[in-house]
Amino acid sequence: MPTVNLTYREALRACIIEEMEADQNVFVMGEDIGRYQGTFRVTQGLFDKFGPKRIIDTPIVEPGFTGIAIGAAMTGLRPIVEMMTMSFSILALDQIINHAAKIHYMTGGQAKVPLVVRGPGGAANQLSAQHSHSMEGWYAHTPGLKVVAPATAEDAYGMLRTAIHDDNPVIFTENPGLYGVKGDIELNSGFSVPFGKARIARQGTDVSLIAYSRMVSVCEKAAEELEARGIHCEVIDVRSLLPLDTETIFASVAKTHRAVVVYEDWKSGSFGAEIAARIGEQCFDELDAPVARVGGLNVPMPYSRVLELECIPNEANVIEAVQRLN
Amino acid sequence: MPTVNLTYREALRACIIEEMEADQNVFVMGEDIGRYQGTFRVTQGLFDKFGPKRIIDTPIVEPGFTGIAIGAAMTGLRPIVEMMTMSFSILALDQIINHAAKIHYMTGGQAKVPLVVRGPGGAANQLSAQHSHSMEGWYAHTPGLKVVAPATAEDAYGMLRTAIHDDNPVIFTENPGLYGVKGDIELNSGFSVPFGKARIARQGTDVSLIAYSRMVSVCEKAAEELEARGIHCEVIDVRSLLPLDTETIFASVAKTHRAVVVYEDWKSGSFGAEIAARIGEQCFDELDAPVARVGGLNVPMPYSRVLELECIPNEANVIEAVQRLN
Amino acid sequence: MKPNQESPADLELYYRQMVQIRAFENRCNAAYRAGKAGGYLHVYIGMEATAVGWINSLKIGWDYVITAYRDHAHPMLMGSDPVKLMAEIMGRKDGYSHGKGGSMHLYDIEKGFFGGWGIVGGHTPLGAGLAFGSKYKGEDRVTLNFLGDGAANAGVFFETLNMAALWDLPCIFIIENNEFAMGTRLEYHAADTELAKRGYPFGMKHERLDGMDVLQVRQDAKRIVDWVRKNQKPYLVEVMNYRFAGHGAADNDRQLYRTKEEEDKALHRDPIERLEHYLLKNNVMSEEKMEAIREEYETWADDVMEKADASPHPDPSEVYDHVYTDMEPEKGH
Amino acid sequence: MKPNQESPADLELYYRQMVQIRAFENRCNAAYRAGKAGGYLHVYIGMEATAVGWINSLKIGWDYVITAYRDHAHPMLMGSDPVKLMAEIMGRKDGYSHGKGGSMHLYDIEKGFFGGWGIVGGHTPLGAGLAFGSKYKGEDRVTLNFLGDGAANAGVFFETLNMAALWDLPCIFIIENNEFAMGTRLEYHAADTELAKRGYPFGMKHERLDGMDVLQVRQDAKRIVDWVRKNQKPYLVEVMNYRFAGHGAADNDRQLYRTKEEEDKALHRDPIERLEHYLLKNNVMSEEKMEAIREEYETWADDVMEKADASPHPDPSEVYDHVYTDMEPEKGH
Ligand SMILES: Cc1ncc(C[n+]2csc(CCOP(=O)(O)OP(=O)(O)O)c2C)c(N)n1
Ligand SMILES: Cc1ncc(C[n+]2csc(CCOP(=O)(O)OP(=O)(O)O)c2C)c(N)n1
Ligand SMILES: [Mg+2]
Ligand SMILES: [Mg+2]
Repeated sequence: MPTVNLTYREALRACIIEEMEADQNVFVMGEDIGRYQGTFRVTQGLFDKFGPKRIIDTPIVEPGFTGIAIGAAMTGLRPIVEMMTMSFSILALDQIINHAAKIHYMTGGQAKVPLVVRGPGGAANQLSAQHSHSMEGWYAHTPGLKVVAPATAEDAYGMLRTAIHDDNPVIFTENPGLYGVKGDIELNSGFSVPFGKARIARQGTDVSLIAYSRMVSVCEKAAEELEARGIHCEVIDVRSLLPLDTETIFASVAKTHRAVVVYEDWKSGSFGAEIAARIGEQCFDELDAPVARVGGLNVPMPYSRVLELECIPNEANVIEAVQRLN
Repeated sequence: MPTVNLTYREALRACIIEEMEADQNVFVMGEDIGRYQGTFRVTQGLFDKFGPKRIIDTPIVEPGFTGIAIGAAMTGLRPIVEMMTMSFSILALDQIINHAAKIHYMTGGQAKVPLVVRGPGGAANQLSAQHSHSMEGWYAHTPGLKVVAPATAEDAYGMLRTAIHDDNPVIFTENPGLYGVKGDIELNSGFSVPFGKARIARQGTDVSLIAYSRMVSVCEKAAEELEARGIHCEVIDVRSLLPLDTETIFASVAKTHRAVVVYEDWKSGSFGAEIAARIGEQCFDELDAPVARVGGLNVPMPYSRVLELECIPNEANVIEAVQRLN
Repeated sequence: MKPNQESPADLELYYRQMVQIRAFENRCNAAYRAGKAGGYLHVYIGMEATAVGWINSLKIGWDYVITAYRDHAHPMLMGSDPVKLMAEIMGRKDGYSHGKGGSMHLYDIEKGFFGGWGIVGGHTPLGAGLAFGSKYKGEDRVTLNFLGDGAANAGVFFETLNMAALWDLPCIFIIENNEFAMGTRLEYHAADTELAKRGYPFGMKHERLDGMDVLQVRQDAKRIVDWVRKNQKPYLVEVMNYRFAGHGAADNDRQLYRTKEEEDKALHRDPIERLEHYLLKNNVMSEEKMEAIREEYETWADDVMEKADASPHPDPSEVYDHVYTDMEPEKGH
Repeated sequence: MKPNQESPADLELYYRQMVQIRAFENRCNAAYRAGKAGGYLHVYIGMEATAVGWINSLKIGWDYVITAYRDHAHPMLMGSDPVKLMAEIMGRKDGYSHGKGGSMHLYDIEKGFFGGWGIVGGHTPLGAGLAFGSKYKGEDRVTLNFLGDGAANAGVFFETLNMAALWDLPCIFIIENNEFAMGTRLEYHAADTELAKRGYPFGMKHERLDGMDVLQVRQDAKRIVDWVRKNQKPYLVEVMNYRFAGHGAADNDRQLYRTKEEEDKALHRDPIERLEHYLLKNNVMSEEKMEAIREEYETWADDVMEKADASPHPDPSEVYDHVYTDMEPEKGH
């Protein structure tokens, strides 16, 4: 198998192609994903390759087409729904949370919903208040869903495969800032990354930085700077929020005795609070300092780049939080 | 002013009537609230009293009528939107979270949205998976909203007034199990309860039970039993989730050195995690035990009463959690 | 009534089915009053002819049916086990969902009955999705997508109509116009009360049809089901019936939204009585035979109820089953 | 073009407004390319006649207007300060929202311009709510509720139409059918491409109208605005125009969804050129005068841009302002 260096975007695309070739029941639907090649170009070339039956341009009706995908999934198809941005999935929450997530339960196991809902989540560049949501915390709050947020091209490739093979609805969130990130991918290898396993992105002994999606690289950069100052950070890439690999997280905290949870979502009430609360509960005797959190500012995302940059956590914020603990 | 003993339901109704009489701009809209007198009878008699102009029966279209209410609020009206159950507000999240909550910000302060969205939130009695949501955690995650969850008839009366007078969108959640709870209300007194102030429902020294809405009474009952066993619980009724009165919470924990956060919402990823995380962060040196949480089971709400009762936290669960801390 | 194009056996079948549904629904209400069923429970009394006419036009075991929470009659007509249905309505272990669904959430996926949904309008795209699935696979199934007059205002329903028409989905949208959405009368919730018109902006074939004369319903249904199967395109029908009972078993306040006189007038349209008149007048069945059938189903319904009631409540430990197909959720309070 | 019922002054006004909008929009694109504006930015080039015709039929300062993210032209026609608009588009302190809104979220509430919204279809109930507000207060305002052809599929739009008709809200829904929803051509997103039909199921008056001939637009708009003001009922119109530019400033791939030939053909419908022909042919204005006006607005637009660019970026501390009217949010990362 050839190993190729692909961007996160290309890795996603490669996985979709392989899975569509392997299984006729896999198809993709979403806004402008076909003829227009996808707003973020993840689906580029797919329309030409697979045609309008399997690459379906939809009207701009997130509730409606998500519902159709759910119904189709109940008949055994394996839809991949692209949300042009995850922000728009807020329109489809009734379908995703009130329907997809509960169907297996409400039917007492009779029906399955092998559905993937994927798309860019979080802020891009000055997209303002209505287009910059981090939705993963809401999804990760919902039993019946699985929720993942890969930080690397390898994981994008390997976790999307797992998502497509999963018989449960999976929310797959991709930070727009990650699409250009590169990684080595072994194509056609069937490589997959299981859900519920965190990744130790960097080993360290002094403090655990716990993050997912784009914030992993922010933590890695912060860790590098802190290394120079003699603080050895361990970086945990959570990557799967639901199920959550608390084992790896707790083991890291047991080693470092300090934890900072980092996420782009609004700081208050996010899933990062859940991670912090669990560490607080389960690692109480291990902790040498309070579990810190670094999150997005609790404001609607402003348009101005100056203000937007204020909102999104960066290396400096992480470094500051670590230093406050020491 | 006469003090009368009213149910939570009647207290809400009394407040609505007084505010509608005081201000022509206040009106109520929702499903079956007028001619049918409201599914939970909060609006009983209002249609006869105020007529179809101000008590508006809507079609079953939560996104649409919530949006209309938001638009009306921008023109200076003060709509009270009843959600037949808060579960259905999931359909209107785009309107509430993506629009109402952000309008003041996106307009740079030009527009205001004096809107109240109220209704029963949480499980009632065997309403199954799609009708039993606790939505307050999602709302309390959203900057631009205020979110309250009164536990007593007095607070229902006093906080609804504050909500109606507020120039920001307020989510006002009423657990269906509370509608029959009684309290002494001084009518026409203008009595109001400010947001952002927790209430110490019971004084204690050994452990802080922190709850809101119906779980406050569950904690009170647990506290009584624990008292008999020599454990003195302090019960904090959070009542306002956003803004959150951390001062009162932290002061209590500083006194008791132990905390249990109790809520009906799914345990994982709820706003209870936020409260726990903040206590963990801010009261680190005060804590003699990990911050515990008691929440709803992480499953879609089942129909069977046997299973449903498994899901909803009760006194025994709280007592058990307290005992684990000691 | 329409001249008979149906065999005596078919006529008897429709009669039996309607009587059976009514008996079953009466037992559901009784179970609710007895505290053996809880939550929200909605019966189909007065509306029997609609489901009977439509579902008898399907290839059972092949075609798909989906509806909202008023969902007891449909699976029964598709061959679901009434005891398992009643057990589910009572929240028991032997129910189709092992007590997790209840009255509003009945499913018999094997038979093609896809529920059983609580969010008004929310299931309508799911139904189109079923049709999408069968079309994608090249099967000639037809999907019946039932919804109420109140649901016909829901945004997602219109979105669904547009896509069903755009993509030629073999789905029949059946708006059961029973004149009420809970306590709200049709004219207070729909700007134009002729709901069939909602197919028009999407170039979808649409008709307003009768829903009380089972023979007429059957004839219309057959024609339309056959058309949709053959043409693999959607269709919208508005079927006029009436909800004889309250909205749900807990609705004891019908006088808030309609008068006794109105109800009495509607009762004259009773689809069962109507078929009885026809059967009598045309010498298809005697008064005695009908009486016997009615009694047969009364006994039957008692029996169903008894058997369902014999099913145990689920074990508390089952609460975690079926959250996922392959793992358990985070446990505990 | 329609025979002239407009005074020369009015004709000049429309011409000036269209030229002004175009000049402004070209500067927006330039600002975007220069990195002075970011995010999503959508210009109104080619569609000018629609807003000019409709907004000139309003009582400015009294009536309400709301639209989606393609929102630069509307406030300009309502008398908003172009420098403040451009400053907002550049995310500056002196913008209408002090840099918090940007191109997609312009508002001038004082003038009656209510934005400026990013969720496709999401603002349509808000617009009906404005009409609800004015009607509730007994005012005779009219609300113009602009939306795109793509937005006309959104469920919430249909819900809104139903309620607007049910409650007689004085709201005009203006579907600007520019044949594309981003990269998706009309016929791939709408089952029936005659979008005016969407008023039909609600008994709402509805028409398909021209959106390129400003005089025709003005005449239709006047008639309909007057009707709605007088009758205090809703109206739906589909206005046919064309999006000359890409969907947004970042859309450089028009060839993915339409051919050069198609575009060229559409350019022949340019509403500005069309009015120029008319003005010339009817001796209302000379070529030289028009040239002078165009140059005047080029200079004007440069000046607007320069002034806006002189406005400072907001101070980072402002990030917490305007989350609430009366308190600050929880601060810090
Ligand atoms: C989104 C949503 N809003 C409100 C409700 C509460 N509710 C349940 S049934 C119903 C009336 C529906 O009427 P209709 O669609 O005509 O169906 P019918 O009951 O007449 O069969 C309402 C308001 C709900 N279940 N879902
Ligand atoms: C709910 C939602 N889904 C998707 C988008 C992304 N999006 C922005 S504009 C647009 C196309 C809208 O087309 P149309 O309504 O015709 O308006 P036009 O751009 O032509 O003016 C899309 C898909 C969005 N903003 N909101
Ligand atoms: Mg009905
Ligand atoms: Mg368009």
